[in-house]
Amino acid sequence: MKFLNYLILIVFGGLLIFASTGLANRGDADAPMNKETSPAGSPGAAYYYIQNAKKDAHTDNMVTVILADYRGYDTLGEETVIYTAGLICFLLLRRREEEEPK
Amino acid sequence: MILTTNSPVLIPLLFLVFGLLIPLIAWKRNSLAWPTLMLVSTAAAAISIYNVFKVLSTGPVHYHLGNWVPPIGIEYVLDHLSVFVMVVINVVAFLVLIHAREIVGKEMPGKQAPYFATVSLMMAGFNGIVVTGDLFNLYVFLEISSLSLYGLIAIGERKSPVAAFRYLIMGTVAASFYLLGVGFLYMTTGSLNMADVKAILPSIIGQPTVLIALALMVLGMGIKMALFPLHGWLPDAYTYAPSTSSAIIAPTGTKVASYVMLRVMFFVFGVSYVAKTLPLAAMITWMAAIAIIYGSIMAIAQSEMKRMLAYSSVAQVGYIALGIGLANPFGLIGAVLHVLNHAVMKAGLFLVSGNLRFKLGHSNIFKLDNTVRKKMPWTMAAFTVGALSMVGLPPMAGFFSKWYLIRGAYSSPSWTGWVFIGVIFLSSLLNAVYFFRIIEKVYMKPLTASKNGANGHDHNDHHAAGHVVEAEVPRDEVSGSMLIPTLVLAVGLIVLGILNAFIVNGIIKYIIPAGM
Amino acid sequence: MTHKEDNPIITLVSRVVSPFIMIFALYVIFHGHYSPGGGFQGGTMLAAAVLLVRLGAGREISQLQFKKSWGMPLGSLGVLIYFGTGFVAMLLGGNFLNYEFLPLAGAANAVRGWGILFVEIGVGTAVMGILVAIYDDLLEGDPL
Amino acid sequence: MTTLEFILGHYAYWLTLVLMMIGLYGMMMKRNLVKKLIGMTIFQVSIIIFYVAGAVKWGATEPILDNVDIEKVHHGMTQAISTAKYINPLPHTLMLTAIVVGVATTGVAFALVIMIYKRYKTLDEAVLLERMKKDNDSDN
Repeated sequence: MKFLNYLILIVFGGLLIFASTGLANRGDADAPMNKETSPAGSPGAAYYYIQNAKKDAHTDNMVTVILADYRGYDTLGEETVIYTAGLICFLLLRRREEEEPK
Repeated sequence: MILTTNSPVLIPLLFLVFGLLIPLIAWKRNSLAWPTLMLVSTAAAAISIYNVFKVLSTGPVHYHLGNWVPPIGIEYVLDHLSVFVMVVINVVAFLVLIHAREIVGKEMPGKQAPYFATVSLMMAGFNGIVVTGDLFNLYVFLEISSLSLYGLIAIGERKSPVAAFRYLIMGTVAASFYLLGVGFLYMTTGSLNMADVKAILPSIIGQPTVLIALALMVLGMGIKMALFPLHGWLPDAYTYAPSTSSAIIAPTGTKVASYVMLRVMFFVFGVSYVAKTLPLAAMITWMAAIAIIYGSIMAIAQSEMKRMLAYSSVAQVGYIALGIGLANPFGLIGAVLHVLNHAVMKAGLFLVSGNLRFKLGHSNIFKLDNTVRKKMPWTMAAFTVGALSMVGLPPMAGFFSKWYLIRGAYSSPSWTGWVFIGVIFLSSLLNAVYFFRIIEKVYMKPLTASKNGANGHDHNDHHAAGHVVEAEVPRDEVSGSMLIPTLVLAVGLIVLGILNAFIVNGIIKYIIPAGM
Repeated sequence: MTHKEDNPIITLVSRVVSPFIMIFALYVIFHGHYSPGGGFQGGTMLAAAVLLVRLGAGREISQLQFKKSWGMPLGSLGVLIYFGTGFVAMLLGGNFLNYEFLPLAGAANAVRGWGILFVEIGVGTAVMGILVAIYDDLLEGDPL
Repeated sequence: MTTLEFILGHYAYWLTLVLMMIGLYGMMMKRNLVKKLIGMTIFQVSIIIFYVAGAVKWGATEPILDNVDIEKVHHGMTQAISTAKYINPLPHTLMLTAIVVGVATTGVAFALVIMIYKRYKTLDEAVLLERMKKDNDSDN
């Protein structure tokens, strides 16, 4: 059984490394995700962000602009995730009000 | 005006903001939590039905959050598939929540406010997953719903934290696999938008990275929907969770995960890639076939009704995966129709088990006896309808999704189709075995014997006092707010069965992607 | 927690340092437009400042700084600030989170910049409140 | 592209994937629940590093506009900004979200671990299963 687990791990890791050989070289400024237009003709998101973040939102830090504006809905979801975690700790661990020792 | 133009985003936002507001509103008075959530849930069900008509009349609706066009920003897409799943989960959740008031008050006194807030956040997560058109946004909402699920499960019985912990580990692995798949896909295509990725993929189709990305995303969703070798978390989680949690998770959770699998396979990677370039679809069908048989056999071995229903869920998820894996129009119709039918069936049956637990204090199959049919006639009637539908008898809804699956298997080119047809027939027989043993216990014995009711001793017909006539067993049915949703779901099964042609022609037909 | 009086240095230092950490955290939040930083990073530092007093000075004393019951409401407030920013834009006719429609004077891109600032404040508030709340709840343990 | 270039361009990905397998090993093989959690965190962090490693561009800097480019924006010449000068900001943003998700998951996981420990007085999986089984027997 233990042997089987190791085998799964090694095969799985090998598959992932095999998959990563299809990626562009790291640090390549011409990698698919850094291109101005995709093969289908749509604008490349990262290229657009770098050129237009300041113009669109009057903010130098592109990460801030993407986080709060271009992909602001993700960040709202992220806040909800951490709020959910707090609420669940409250639900599971907080004692009820009447039992609270004063 | 604001409501109609923003209708795609309204449901997730409503659930999300009331997830925040319910703890504040009900800070001092816990009894306020349920009415508030009911209000939200009613609105969500109404808006989802409105969205169906909107999509049917005008075609798919695209909504750009923050007014950024898709590859730059996030978009919400209402198409036939997403509104269908949306209306299913919202209406079923609405019915289950009507049922929830008394049973949550009994099982978790003093904790209604955080509990219902968590339910609200879970629904926000599910609706966000269904309606989003962005791969990473889907991951964020997947995590909202998963975290809420862990909490909703862990608040149950003594063993529930262990089940929830196991689910947490597996669920996190699943979400991380999905995230890694998205990462591979982003690095090769440069886009996170589903439609955009689909347009870019044909130019880079041969790469190993894309292939592994698909495999990782399907694997992740396979864990979330509890497909056979990855189903380990499901039985414990459903069994030890509170009744309301299992009743609301079972119809929505696995369905949303199978929706994501369907979406990723056919609407991001495309039919031709999935069906022809890869043996993946064939692997999913075989796993599904094993899941159907395995789940049904394990369900027979259980004595606890909730655990039996959980294993039955493993089998039913297998039907959906079978339809997805067949990758032909009839299989897809069967899978989507089964999403609806299974949601209604499982919600009804879990509500029945909740009713039994509420009145009898247990839902152990071997402790049920024929007095139950006198005590809770309507609940047991609803159970019978649900059971008949699970088995797949013709007027009920369950028959028709199996019928489409059989047609899908029949139209698959190779001999394997016949194997799947055999699997579906065999599983129907097995379903009959594990449901009819309960029906037999409850209905098939004359009611002149057993006096001890819920205390057991269902086999001592002989030496019981003998003169317990029917009138002596008091009617002990649950109250209206618990009974009506159960009955509505049961009647719904018959109505959905009769209307199946209408549903298929009206909406499911439009789901089938081009090239299938 | 039994030896909390034993070490005045730790108590004192944690109480003295905490406000300075908070000031720096506010700088991180508000300067997120121009340098690395933003709501989440600053919120984490705010929470760290509170937790430092929790750990250094003991739970009773740290209640004077930040009460246990404030965490979750503050978290709700933070997410509601975020949600409200987007929702006001939606009520005034834009799509959800389209900050251009916020009722502020100025060019469209400047208004977007203000919208980002509100959102970052909301994020910082939420993260601070909830991280402290999670810590407090974890200390309390299982009620059963 | 020579083999050496290929290896230099990919070894960081391979290292993160090895890290991922270490995390998976922790989750699958370790019997202590907290060690499982540590494995889970390693797993999540490895994915974060994977994304961030992919965002790099040689010779580029952090994605904050410098003064020269701010001047260009003021004169309306956004097209003149060289994108090769800044690393890809999108993966960094996505991973900020993923980090928060990881923190939230860890918080919930520790809440569950505390509940399990209070109820069963153990964190060892084998002992835990044994005690749960005992529970089962006393139920029936």
